Amino acid sequence: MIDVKNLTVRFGGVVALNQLTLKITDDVVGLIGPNGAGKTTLTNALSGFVTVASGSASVNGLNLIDMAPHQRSRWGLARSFQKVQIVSDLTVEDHLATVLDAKGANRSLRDKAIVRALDYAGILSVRRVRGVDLNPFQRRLTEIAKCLVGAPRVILLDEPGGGLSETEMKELRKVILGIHPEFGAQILLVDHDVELIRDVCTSTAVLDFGKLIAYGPTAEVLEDEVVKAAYLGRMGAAND
Amino acid sequence: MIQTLSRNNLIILVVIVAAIWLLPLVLNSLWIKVVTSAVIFGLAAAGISVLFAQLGLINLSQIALVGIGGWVLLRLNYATGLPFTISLVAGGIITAIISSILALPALRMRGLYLALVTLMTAGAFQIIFNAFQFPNGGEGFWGVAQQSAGAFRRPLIAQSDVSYLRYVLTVAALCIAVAGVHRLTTPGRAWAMIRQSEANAMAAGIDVTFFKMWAFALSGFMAGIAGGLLAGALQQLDARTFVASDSILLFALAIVGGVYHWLGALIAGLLFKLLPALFNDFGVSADLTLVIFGAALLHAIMTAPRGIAGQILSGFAGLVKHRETSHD
Amino acid sequence: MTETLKIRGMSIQSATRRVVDGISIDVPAGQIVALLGPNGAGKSELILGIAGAMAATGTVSIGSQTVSGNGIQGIREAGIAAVPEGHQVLSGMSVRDNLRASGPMLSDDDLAVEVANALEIFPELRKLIDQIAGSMSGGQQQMLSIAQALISRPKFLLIDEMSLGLAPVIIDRLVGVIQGLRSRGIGILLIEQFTQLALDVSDHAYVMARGKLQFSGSPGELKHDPGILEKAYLG
Amino acid sequence: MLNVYGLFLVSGLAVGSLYALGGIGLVILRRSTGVLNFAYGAIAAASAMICWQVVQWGMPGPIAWIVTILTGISLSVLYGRMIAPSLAWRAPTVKAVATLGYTLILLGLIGFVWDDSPRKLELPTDKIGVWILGVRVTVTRLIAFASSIVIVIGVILFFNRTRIGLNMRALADNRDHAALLGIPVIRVETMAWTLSGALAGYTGLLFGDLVRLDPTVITFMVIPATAAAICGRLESLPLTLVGGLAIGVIEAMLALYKPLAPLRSMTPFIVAGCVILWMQRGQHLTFVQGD
Amino acid sequence: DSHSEMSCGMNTGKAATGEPIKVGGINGNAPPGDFSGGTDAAAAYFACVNANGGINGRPIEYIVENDQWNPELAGQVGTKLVKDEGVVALVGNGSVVSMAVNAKLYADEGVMAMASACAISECYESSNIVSTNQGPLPSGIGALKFAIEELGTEHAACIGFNIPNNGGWACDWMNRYMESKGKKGTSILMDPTAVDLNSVYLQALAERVDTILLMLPAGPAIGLLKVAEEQGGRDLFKWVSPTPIYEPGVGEVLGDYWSGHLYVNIELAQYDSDGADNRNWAAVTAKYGKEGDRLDTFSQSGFISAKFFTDALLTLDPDKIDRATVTEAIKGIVGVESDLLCGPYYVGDADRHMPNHAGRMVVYKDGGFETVRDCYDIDTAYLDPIREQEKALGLSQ
Ligand SMILES: Nc1ncnc2c1ncn2[C@@H]1O[C@H](COP(=O)(O)OP(=O)(O)OP(=O)(O)O)[C@@H](O)[C@H]1O
Ligand SMILES: Nc1ncnc2c1ncn2[C@@H]1O[C@H](COP(=O)(O)OP(=O)(O)OP(=O)(O)O)[C@@H](O)[C@H]1O
Ligand SMILES: [Mg+2]
Ligand SMILES: [Mg+2]
Repeated sequence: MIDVKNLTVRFGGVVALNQLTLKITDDVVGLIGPNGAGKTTLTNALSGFVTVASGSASVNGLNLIDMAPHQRSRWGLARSFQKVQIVSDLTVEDHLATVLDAKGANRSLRDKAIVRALDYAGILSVRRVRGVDLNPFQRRLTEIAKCLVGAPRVILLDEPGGGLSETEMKELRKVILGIHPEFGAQILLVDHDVELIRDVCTSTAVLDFGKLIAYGPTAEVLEDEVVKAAYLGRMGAAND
Repeated sequence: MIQTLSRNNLIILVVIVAAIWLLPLVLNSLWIKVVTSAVIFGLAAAGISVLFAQLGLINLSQIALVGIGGWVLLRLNYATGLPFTISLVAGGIITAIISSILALPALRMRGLYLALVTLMTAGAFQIIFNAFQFPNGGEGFWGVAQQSAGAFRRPLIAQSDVSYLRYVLTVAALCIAVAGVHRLTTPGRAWAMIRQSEANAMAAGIDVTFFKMWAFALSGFMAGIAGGLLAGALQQLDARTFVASDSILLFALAIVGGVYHWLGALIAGLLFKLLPALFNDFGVSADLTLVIFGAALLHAIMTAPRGIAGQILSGFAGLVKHRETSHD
Repeated sequence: MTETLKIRGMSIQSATRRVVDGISIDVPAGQIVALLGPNGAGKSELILGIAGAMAATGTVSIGSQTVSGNGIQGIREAGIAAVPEGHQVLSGMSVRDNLRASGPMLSDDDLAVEVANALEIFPELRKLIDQIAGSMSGGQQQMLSIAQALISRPKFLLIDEMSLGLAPVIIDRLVGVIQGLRSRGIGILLIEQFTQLALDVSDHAYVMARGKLQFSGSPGELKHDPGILEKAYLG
Repeated sequence: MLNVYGLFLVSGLAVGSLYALGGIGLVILRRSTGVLNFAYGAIAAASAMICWQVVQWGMPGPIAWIVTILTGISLSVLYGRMIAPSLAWRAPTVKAVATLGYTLILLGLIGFVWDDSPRKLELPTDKIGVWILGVRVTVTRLIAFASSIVIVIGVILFFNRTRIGLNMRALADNRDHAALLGIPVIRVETMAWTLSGALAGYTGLLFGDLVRLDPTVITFMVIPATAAAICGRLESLPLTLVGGLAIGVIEAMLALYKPLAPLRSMTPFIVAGCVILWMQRGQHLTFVQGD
Repeated sequence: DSHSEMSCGMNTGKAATGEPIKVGGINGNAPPGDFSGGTDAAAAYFACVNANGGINGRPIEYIVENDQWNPELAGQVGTKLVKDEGVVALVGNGSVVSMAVNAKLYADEGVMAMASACAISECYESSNIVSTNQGPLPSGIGALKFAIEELGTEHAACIGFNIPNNGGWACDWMNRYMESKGKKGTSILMDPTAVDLNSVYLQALAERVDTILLMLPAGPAIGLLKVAEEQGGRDLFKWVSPTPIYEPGVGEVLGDYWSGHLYVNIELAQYDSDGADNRNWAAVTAKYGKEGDRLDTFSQSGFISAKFFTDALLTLDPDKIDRATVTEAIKGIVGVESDLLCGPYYVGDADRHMPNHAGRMVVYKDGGFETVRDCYDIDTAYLDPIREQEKALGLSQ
């Protein structure tokens, strides 16, 4: 359970998150909102990449705000980035190994964990391929697989669907849908692809100007007039 | 691919071991001294490579760290009766600690800024060395007296220049091997991740501060050992050996040699010390050496990012492959 | 303006392979042309190649005038503007400077008019006018990147991944904008992640895979028979 | 006693304006092309030596000064046109390191052409002096001081008010993207290197006159000048100016405090170190490469 | 006619063709100073000797190395000459660093160095090195002696390089000398790589001294004078200097401002003095020197070292010239004289050597130098052991 209370983040004069209070209990939760609403800022605040001005955030009862980013990760908070982060000269399996290194995972179980995550993400065949030689979709999946090793408790995904074609999107959907049953982690998913959100998230939160403007079961939220006006526009309606 | 590479490594290792025994036999006194220096600075260059190749960090203060290692060794030599090798390791460790402390302000920095911080460090140490000089057996903390240097102890097994060269080759090979092991294990992976993006590394649970300091410590350790070895080779040190511009030069040569393989560091050391000595011996002006270094650096940066070592190794790999296919 | 942007036999070689392999396409003035294809098809490379930002063989011409070979700047001056993939902006400069730097070929007065127009299209940017572009959110950067291309009064606009990172309501607005450009006689080459959207607005569609052109035809054809697309993707 | 402080203040400002001048040259090129040019000092040194040579050949002063500036421009543009473009896509650090190569080449060539005999460069303004707070200050020093301020103001106006300045900043920020926006890369870059080269020539002339006509010294003045540039975060010209002046004054004042006097020349590095520490306070982490 | 005045070794006029005798020389020529005058002149003299019958028919093969002020390089070239080339002696050495680095090597290998441009303590406090020049210590003290007696100096600042056993050593003894005279001395040691001489000048101002002693190589010394000129500092201090600034070209660089205000202690006779040895030096370097050779005090010094060396070799059986015999012959030099020197030159078998400690004082005037005091000796405790030796060798009363 992710519990955010009165969270405020400022960048100079910009208030990116404004006294945000949000309790996330479902297994797969969507986070949407107009550009600049503060979605990335919220994931950054949870994972420790921005300085929080005030408020608190806890996951499964553990107060996160005072922990260093790497400690949060070791505890089990995994995340992906809006802009894919793949190291050119590390192989796919090395990417996963770093996570296990940091968690001090048992050596004998390491290979098994890596194979399991790669197999699940469907990229086992490229396990020894270096970062440079991966195509964009494989990079995406590597990043997701990286979130899956080492027994994650919470996974934050920031626009994993950005730039993917529709067929790839289908595959990604399957991958995300299976994460909770397979790995048991809670997922917070940020994306602008409303179809993806609709298909995988049981509930969805909507941010605008750093404030929560709607939160509830996904279907209801996507019908909300305020959300339609601020975020979905005609297109969201047309897709109904 | 991996097999050819490791086979190359093996072949080169054999060459090096042979060098340890053969070189001192074929060189005359001058070249023994020169090669000793070259290997020592090659070791220092290997420290630069660790930071640059693994973390993408530019260290323009390596020569200053070499000076610190040398200072500690001289100080211990005059103040205690410790055997050379123990003083040497102590110098390495103290330099490693100082290096990682110096890294502290640099931890939130990368790229150009870090390069500049280290350049400022080099500038500051140049002045400190000049103001306080190197210990020569005097009293007090700085251990400097207006007198000729006191008695210096080399390792018992390496009293002569010839056996000292063997000692240096062995120590350098050991240190470089330690760095090589780092590259292939946990720290190597962590460094690669940090190099790409610190945020990403933290998100993977990597303690960025710790691993950066570790890299600085390792690089500093190699510099410190190099400094101790240099003190042992010359039996005294002079502030003019540790000027900031030489730190810049050594960095440049490390790039020219190639930072992705230890062979590159060795080449850097040879370029730094052997080439000028050769030119000096042929009566070529030292100024032209600089021109050649500069042109080599530009050439390496523009066309051979893996340096001379990279070119040699790929040529070598090509050769091995060629032979394999023609034998089949 | 009835000229057509013609790309003939364009190829781009990467270190290891041909990422764009002999592509010939037309973008007529006053039309939106969709370019579809799976990941890694070479679409982005093709756009950079047309814009002169990447070494490519083949010719680019507008009407009867060949513009390839004039260098990136010559191509831009001929009226071809590109929005590259992935939120490209001048990340260390303010939004205002980003906008002002986007019309080097315009006079001061024209530039002021175009900057005002761009802010009309993206009023979101007006509030952010003094913010450093690199610190904006992904979607905000994408708006800026598109605004930059619009400012230079292009005759042909190449947009890579138009909707990348943008909220649906903005995409809506953009669709209106490019339709407006079309009606003013501007030719648009559109790469778009949402196939449906691309096919809805375009007058012609190309499909690319593994560097080669796999299909050229009306968008309606693709809409009615998604099998064409799938087949093209699989090769 | 006040008199003594005044003396050191004036003298410190005079030296500080030289650090500032060097730092300003570095910052200008960096802001207009994105290159931190370590060869700036070597270009200045070569220009100063050429100036000496031309005077030696019996040419009148003004011709020598023009040749000096032209030397600075040619050496700078030579690098800017021949070498810099092929490194345009590399990381800023790689670009900076490459200029070290150029530094070595220039330094070597200078040493090859001119041996190390004592030399002196003189300007007519050296002979005219005014007394300020008990120090005789030559007009040359006043020129150095005033020109550093004028250059800062002029360049700020140039960068912020003119389209060319805007184009230069855009290029320095992201060359690829700027090119895509239609900015005439070659033309603008050449102008930036020309501007910087002219400044290097000018700085070399002043350094040769005011500090020492020694190529090595002028070449490596780039190190303390970098300290001034750091004070301006390699970005801000006014802060670079202030930094340079502050370093000069502190360094001069330390001469009055005996225990630290021998370590006086560490001032640039200590000040730069402190500025860096202060700048990064509260800063969290660094993101992706090239940011 | 210069030829008639020229005299080299055996003066036979026939080239020597026998087996060459290897002799080494190390100079330091790089920033911050060029100390190659000594080896240049020695090379010219040896060339002249070889053209005049050599050493009883055997030519001298003179091998010169430049240590570039680099201690490592100094060690390397020292080893090369002494071990690899097997030179019988070193002559004309002018280097600040190589003496410190190689003193032990020379002693261990039993080879003598007859230096000509020394500047550090090791050069004067080693068994196997003897230098013809005085170095900063006697020359600086000589300058101060003059300053106290003629210029009324009460408090002098010694500005020197902080190079091991160079600036600190000389300035220390300078201070002791001032104290012994009831005056005050202050050392201002600067980093040899320091860019800005202005702050050094300021330090002297802050110390409120009345006299500045420029214990520096010519280049930096001139730089400092320029700073002083700029700030109108000529009349705030008395300006004295040891030898290095005494250079032929210095007038062009210093200009009129300093005329009559800069006093220099010179260790050897003036360039244009008309003693036989000095004229011989001028003739030999003109004929056998190379273009670009430095013709400074150190050149005179190198010349006279080479001459003394040659004369010592000529006493040996040409078939028995090896390192041991040469070392013995050099140590056997006692009481030879020259118009270039104020006193007798000697080597002897001792732990330290400083045969030359009496100098002359000149003043910079109208672009040249004028003698203001001829040969005078100095009194400093540093010379106590030296005077003992001289007494033992019967050279002084
Ligand atoms: N470092 C920063 N400095 C200044 N402003 C910032 C910074 N980072 C973010 N902002 C501002 O904070 C607001 C929230 O940004 P955030 O990245 O969280 O948006 P987002 O919801 O993720 O948007 P998008 O959907 O476009 O990615 C935006 O207005 C952005 O411009
Ligand atoms: N810097 C690079 N180095 C090596 N290969 C690259 C590089 N950039 C792109 N590629 C490869 O070139 C091919 C074409 O890429 P391109 O980006 O044009 O594809 P695309 O059709 O635009 O795909 P996407 O939908 O991901 O944008 C891909 O296989 C890609 O992996
Ligand atoms: Mg975002
Ligand atoms: Mg693409």
